[in-house]
Amino acid sequence: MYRQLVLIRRFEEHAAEAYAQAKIGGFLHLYIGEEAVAVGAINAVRETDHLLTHYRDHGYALVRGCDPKACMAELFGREDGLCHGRGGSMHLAEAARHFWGGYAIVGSHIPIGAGMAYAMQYQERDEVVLDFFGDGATGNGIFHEGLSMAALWNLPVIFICENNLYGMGATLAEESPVSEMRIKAEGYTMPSIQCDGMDVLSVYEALGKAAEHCRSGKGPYFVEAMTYRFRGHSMADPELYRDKSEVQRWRVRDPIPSFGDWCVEHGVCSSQELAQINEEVEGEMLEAVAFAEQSPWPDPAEVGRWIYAKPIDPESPARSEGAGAAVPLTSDAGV
Amino acid sequence: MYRQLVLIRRFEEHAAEAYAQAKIGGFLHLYIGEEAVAVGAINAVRETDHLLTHYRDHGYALVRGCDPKACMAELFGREDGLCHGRGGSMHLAEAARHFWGGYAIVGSHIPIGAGMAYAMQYQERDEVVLDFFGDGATGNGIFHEGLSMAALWNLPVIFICENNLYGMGATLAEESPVSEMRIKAEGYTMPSIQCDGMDVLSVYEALGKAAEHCRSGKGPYFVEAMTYRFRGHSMADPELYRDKSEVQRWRVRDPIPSFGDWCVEHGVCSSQELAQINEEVEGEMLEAVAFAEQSPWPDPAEVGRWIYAKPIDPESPARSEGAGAAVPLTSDAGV
Amino acid sequence: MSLVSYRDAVRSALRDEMLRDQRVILMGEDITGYGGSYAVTKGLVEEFGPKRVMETPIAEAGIVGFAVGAAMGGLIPVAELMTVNFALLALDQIVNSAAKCHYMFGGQWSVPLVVRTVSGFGQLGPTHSQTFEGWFASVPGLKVVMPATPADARGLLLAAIRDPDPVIFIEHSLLYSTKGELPEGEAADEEVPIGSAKVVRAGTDVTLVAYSRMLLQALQAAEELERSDGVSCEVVDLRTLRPVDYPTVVESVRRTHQLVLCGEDWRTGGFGASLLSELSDRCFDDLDAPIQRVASPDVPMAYSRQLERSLIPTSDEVVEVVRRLN
Amino acid sequence: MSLVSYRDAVRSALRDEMLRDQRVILMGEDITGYGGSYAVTKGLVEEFGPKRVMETPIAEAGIVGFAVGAAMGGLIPVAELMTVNFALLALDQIVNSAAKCHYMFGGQWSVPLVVRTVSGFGQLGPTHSQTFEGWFASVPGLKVVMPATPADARGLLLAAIRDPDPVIFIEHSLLYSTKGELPEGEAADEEVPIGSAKVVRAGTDVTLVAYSRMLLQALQAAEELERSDGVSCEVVDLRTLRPVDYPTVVESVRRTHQLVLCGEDWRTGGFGASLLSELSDRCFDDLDAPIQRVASPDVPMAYSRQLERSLIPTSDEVVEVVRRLN
Ligand SMILES: Cc1ncc(C[n+]2csc(CCOP(=O)(O)OP(=O)(O)O)c2C)c(N)n1
Ligand SMILES: Cc1ncc(C[n+]2csc(CCOP(=O)(O)OP(=O)(O)O)c2C)c(N)n1
Ligand SMILES: [Mg+2]
Ligand SMILES: [Mg+2]
Repeated sequence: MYRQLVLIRRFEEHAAEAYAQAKIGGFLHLYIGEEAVAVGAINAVRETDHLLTHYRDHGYALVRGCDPKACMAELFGREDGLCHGRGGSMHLAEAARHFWGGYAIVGSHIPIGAGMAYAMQYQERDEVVLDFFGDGATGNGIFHEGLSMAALWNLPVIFICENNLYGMGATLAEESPVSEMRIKAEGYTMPSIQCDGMDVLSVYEALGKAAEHCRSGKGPYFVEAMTYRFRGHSMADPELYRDKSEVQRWRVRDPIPSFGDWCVEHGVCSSQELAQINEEVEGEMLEAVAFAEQSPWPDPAEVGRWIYAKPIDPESPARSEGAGAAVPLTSDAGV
Repeated sequence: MYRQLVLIRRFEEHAAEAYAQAKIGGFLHLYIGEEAVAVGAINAVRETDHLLTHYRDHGYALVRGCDPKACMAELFGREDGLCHGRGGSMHLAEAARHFWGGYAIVGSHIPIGAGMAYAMQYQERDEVVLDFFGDGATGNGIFHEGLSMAALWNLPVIFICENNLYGMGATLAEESPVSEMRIKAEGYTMPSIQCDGMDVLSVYEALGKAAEHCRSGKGPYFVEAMTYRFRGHSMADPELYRDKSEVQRWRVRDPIPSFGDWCVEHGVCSSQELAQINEEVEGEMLEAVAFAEQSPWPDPAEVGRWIYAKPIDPESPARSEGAGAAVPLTSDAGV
Repeated sequence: MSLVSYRDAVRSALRDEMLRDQRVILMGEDITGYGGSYAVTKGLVEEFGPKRVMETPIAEAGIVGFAVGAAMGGLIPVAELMTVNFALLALDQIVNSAAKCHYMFGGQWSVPLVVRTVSGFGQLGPTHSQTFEGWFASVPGLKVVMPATPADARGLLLAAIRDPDPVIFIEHSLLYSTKGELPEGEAADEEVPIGSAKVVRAGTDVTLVAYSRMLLQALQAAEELERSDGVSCEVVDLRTLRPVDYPTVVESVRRTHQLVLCGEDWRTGGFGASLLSELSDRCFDDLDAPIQRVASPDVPMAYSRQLERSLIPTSDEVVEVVRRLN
Repeated sequence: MSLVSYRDAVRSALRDEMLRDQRVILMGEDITGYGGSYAVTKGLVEEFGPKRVMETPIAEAGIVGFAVGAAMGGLIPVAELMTVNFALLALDQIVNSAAKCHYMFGGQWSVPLVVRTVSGFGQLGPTHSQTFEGWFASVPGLKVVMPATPADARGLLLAAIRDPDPVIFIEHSLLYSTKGELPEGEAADEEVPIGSAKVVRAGTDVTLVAYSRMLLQALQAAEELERSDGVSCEVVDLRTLRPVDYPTVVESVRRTHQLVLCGEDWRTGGFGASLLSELSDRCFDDLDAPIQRVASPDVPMAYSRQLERSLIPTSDEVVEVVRRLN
C-alpha cells in the first residue's frame, strides 16, 4: 500500500509538471493529499469488485492496477492512452479490471453504481460496487435518487464520500446544511461509518466492514472519508477561497509519511526499503511520461470511431447492420 | 372549515361528472378524501402567506377563496377560467390571492417554493410559503435539492407532504426506502411533524406550529399529513393496484362527516346548520357548472398570447420592444 | 392474420424478448400494479416477477442512470419514462452517460439500453404535450426510433433491445389503440432494421415524409389529394430519426420533385427543421419548390380543447400545404 | 475609449444592474469564494454580500427552480450554470417552469430571470464541450442570446436583466479574454435590444451569418477571402437566437444571393439546422446555391488535442466553404 500511495503522489506530480508544460490540456484534477482513500478502500475489497468514480480519478486507476504508462498517455491525449485519448484525465477506465471509469458530471455515476450493483444481485454474482464521489456531489438530486434506489432494493453498493471540505471553492458550510455527509444517509436508513481519509488503515478498516455488510446481502453502505486536497480543485484553481495556513495544517497530516512511519514502527519495512520504493516509483513515472510523450497522436480520420458499438449507415447500399459488436461488449468485459 | 370541506367534495364530484360527460378533458386528479389537508393547512396560516401545490390542486384553490365558477370554467377550458383555459385542471392559480399554482412535473415546485421563501426573507416580508406535494415526489432529486437549499439558507417555507400511501399505482413500499416521509427531512436536520390528514384539526394544529416556527425565523419545517384518496389517481386510473376493501376501510374515516360530528358535539353548529351548508354548497356548485358551460371558448386567434410578458417581434418594422409589461408583473401581483 | 393494437405489439416485443433473453429487464414508474400509465406493461410483472419488471420511484434521471449501470453490469434494461416531457429530467443521463460511455472510454464497453417513452397530447396542458424527438436525434451516440404501425413498433423494439447501443424508442399515445397486422411464424422474430425508412404509398407528384402519428395524417391527406385533386403523393415513413435514411427520401424526391415534411414538433428547431436542413442540401437540384413543413406553431400546448385543436397538425393541414405547392 | 474584456463587460453589467436595482441577485456554483469558474463574478460577493451573491450547492435543477420562485416572489435572479453542459440537469426547470409559467397561468405573472451559462471547449472532453443553444432556442417562452463582443455582452445582459421574461444568456469561454470598446457616458446604460441582429461587415458576394465565437472566425474568413480571392463577404452577427432577426438576414441575402451559416453546434439538429430550415424558405428565390453550413461533425468532442482540433469549426473552414460556393 505504501508503494501505491507514492505511486499516486508521484504520478500526480508528474502530471502537474506536464500540465505546466502544456503537454496535458483541459481540466486536470489532482488527488494529492487524498491518496489514502483510494489506497485504503480498493485494497480492502476484491479485484472483481467494481469501481466507479468522479473525475478526480487517477488514484483509483493506479491502485486498481491500470498501467501508469497508459494512464499518463491518456492524460497526454495519445493513442496508447487507456481510452485512446478520447476521454482524457477525467475519464480513465479499464473494463477488464472492473474499473468502470471516471465521470465528470458531478454525481452522475451514483445511480450508475446502484444499477451495476443491481446487475450483480440479479446475476447472483458475489461482487460489490464501490462508488466514489465528493462532498459537493451530495447536494445534487442525483445523489438522492441513487441512494434511494440502492436502499429501496437493498443493493450491494458502497457509497464512498470523500469529504475534502470543499466543492470547487464552496465550503461545506456554503454547500450543505450538514457538515457530516453521512447524516444524509440517514434519510435512507442506510448504515454509515466515518473514517479518517488521511489514514490508509482507517479507510481500509471502514471499507472492510462496509464490503462485508454488502456482500452478505444486507444492502448498501455509506462511508464518509474525511480528507483534504493539498492542491487546487483543478490546475486552473487560483485557490482564493482558503488560507495557505489551512493547507499547511493539513499537510502535517500527509498520509504518505505518516503511513511510512507506521510501517517502520510496526516493522513492516525499513526506512531504506521505503526510500527504495520511492526511487523505483520515480523511475516508473519517468518511464510513464516518456512513454506518453512518444505515443502517437490518435488519427483524426478515426475521430468518429466508437460513437456506436454497432454503427448503422443508411447511406451505404449494403446497410452496415451486422457490423460492429452485435452482442453487448459487457459480457466479454466482465471478469 | 366545514363549508370548505364540503365545497371541495362537491366541486370534485361535479368535476367527475363533467369529465364523464367529456366536458372536461385531459388529466383530472380529484382531491376526494384528502380535503382535510388543504382546509386544515390553509386556515392555519395568513391570507398573505404563499401557496404552491402539485396538480391535484382544486382543493387549495377553493380554500384560498378562488371563485369556484372560475375554477370550474378552467377545468372546462373556457375563457373565464382562472387561467383563461390555458392551464386546465393541473394549473389553477391566482396570484392576487398568493396562490401560485399547481405544477404538474412531480416535485418541480419544491425548489420554486424555496426560492419564493427566499424572496420573502430578502424583502423582509413576514410571509411564509406553503409547498404541498405527495409522497411520490419525495423520490425525485428535485425534492432533495429544494429541501437542501431551504435548510441551508434557513428559509421560511413549510413543506407539506400529503402521504396518501401511493404515487399513481406505486405503493410506499415500492417507491421509498422509508414509509414515513418525515424521516427524509432528517437528512437536512429539518424539524418535522406528522399529523392525521383525515382530521382537519390535526392538520390545523400541525400547520400552526410549523408556521410559527417559520415566521419566527427558525427556518423550514416539514409536515407529513397521513391521508388517503378515495378515488383513483386520476380519472384514467383503473385502480388495479388496491383492493376495494382497503378503500372502504379508509372511507370510514371520511374527514367530512367526522368533522361534522365534531362540530355538533362541540356545539359549533347544529346538524341542521350542516345540512343547510351542504345544500348551499350544492347550489353554488350547480351554478359553477352552469357558469363554466356558458363561458365562451378562448379565441384560437389568441392562442399565442402570453407566451411572453414582453413579446419581441423582429419582423415588425417598429420592433415591438417596449410593448407588454416592462416591469415584472410580480411587483403588482404581490399584495 | 389477426389485427393487433400498437399497444399489444409493443407489449409482445417486450414479452418475447424477456422470454428469449434473461438479461432483459423492464423498469419504470407505475409499470407494475398500475399496469403502465398507457397499459403497455399490463400483466408482465405477474408473468416475470418484480426482479424483471421493476417499479421505480419517480426519479427519471435516477432511472436512466441506474439502467446505464445495469447495462454495464451485463443486463439489457428497457427503461420506461412515462412521457417524453418527463424525459427532460433524465436528459443529462441520456446525453452524458448513455450516449457517451462507449465513445469516451474508447470503445471498451457498450450500453445496451432502451429508453421507451411516449409523445402525445389530448388536453394535457403546456407541460405534458411536448415533442422532443429532435433533441434526442441530434445527439451522437443515440439511436432514435419512432414507429407508426404495430408491425414497426414490434419489429423496431426487437431491434432496439438487441442493439448494443442506447436506443430512444418513442411511442405515441394516440396510436396505442390503432391496429394492424403483425408478421407471424418465423417472420415474427424478424427485426425492423434501425435506420431504414419505408415507402408506404407510391406516388408521382409530391413526397410526404412523416413518422409516428403524422404518418396516418399523411396517408389520409394522400388519399384526399388523390380523390379531390388528382395529386399523387408518395408517402415515406421515416421510422428512424437517427440515423435518418436519407437515400430513401432523396430517391423519392428525385421522382416527385416536391417534398413536404410532416411532424408534430415545434416549427422552430424541431426535428423537421433538422430534416429540412439536410434535405434542402441533398435535394437542391431535384426540388421545384422550397421544401414545405407541417409542424406545430411555436406555442406551448394550451389545455383548452379549442385552443389545442388549433395547434395540432392534421391531415387537412397536409392537404392544404400540398395544394399551395401545386 | 478603453478596451475592456468580454469577462469584464459581463461583470460590469451585473454590477451596474445590482447597483441600480436592489431586486437583482446572483446565484450559482463557485461564484463567491472561487470568484466564478471563469472569474466573471470576481469581487461581487465582497461588494454586495452573500445575500445578493449566493453560493449554491451543486444542484442545477434546484438553482433554476429556486430562481423561478425568487422571481415570482419579486426578485430578479441571475442564475449562473457553470457550463451549458450542466444546464441539461436544469432543462426541466427551464422548459417546464421558467418558460411556461407566464403562459399556463394565463399571463398572471412573469418570471424575470436570467440564466447565464457558458459554451466552449479546450480539451474538456466529451461531456464538457457541447453546444445546446439550439435546444433552448426551440422553446416558446424563452429568449436566447449569445453575444460575441464585449459591447454586446454588456448591452444584451442589461436587456436580459431588465426583461420580464426568462432569458438564456450564453457566454463563450474562449471569448472571455477578447477585448473591445464599451459605450461610455449616458450610452453605457443602453441596452442592446434582444431580437436584433447586426451587420458587422458590409459585403456584396456572400452573407456569412454567425454568433458568439464563430463571429470572430467569420470575420477572419471574410478578410482572408477579400484579400486572397477578392470575394466580398457581408457578415451578420445574429446575437439573439430566439427570436431570430430574420429580416436583417433576408435583406442581406437579397443583395448577396449566397448564404453561409456558421456555428459550433452539431451539424445534425443543431441551431444552424433550425436557422437553415427557416431561411431556405424565406430566401428560396434569392439564393443562387443551397445554403451552406459550417458546423461541428456529429461526433462527441474527443479529449485529445489533435482530435479536438479536427472537430472544431475554424475560419479556414468558413473560407473553404465560401470558395466551394464561388
Ligand atoms: C453537474 C455538474 N455541475 C458542476 C460541475 C462543475 N464541477 C466540477 S467538480 C465540482 C466540485 C465537486 O465537488 P466535490 O463533489 O466535493 O468533489 P471534489 O472535487 O472535492 O472531490 C464542480 C462544481 C460539474 N462537473 N457537474
Ligand atoms: C417528473 C414526473 N414524473 C412522472 C409524472 C407522472 N405522475 C403524475 S402524478 C404521479 C404520482 C405522484 O405521486 P405523489 O407525489 O404521491 O402525489 P399524489 O398524486 O399521490 O398526491 C406521477 C408518477 C410526472 N407528472 N412528473
Ligand atoms: Mg469535495
Ligand atoms: Mg401520493
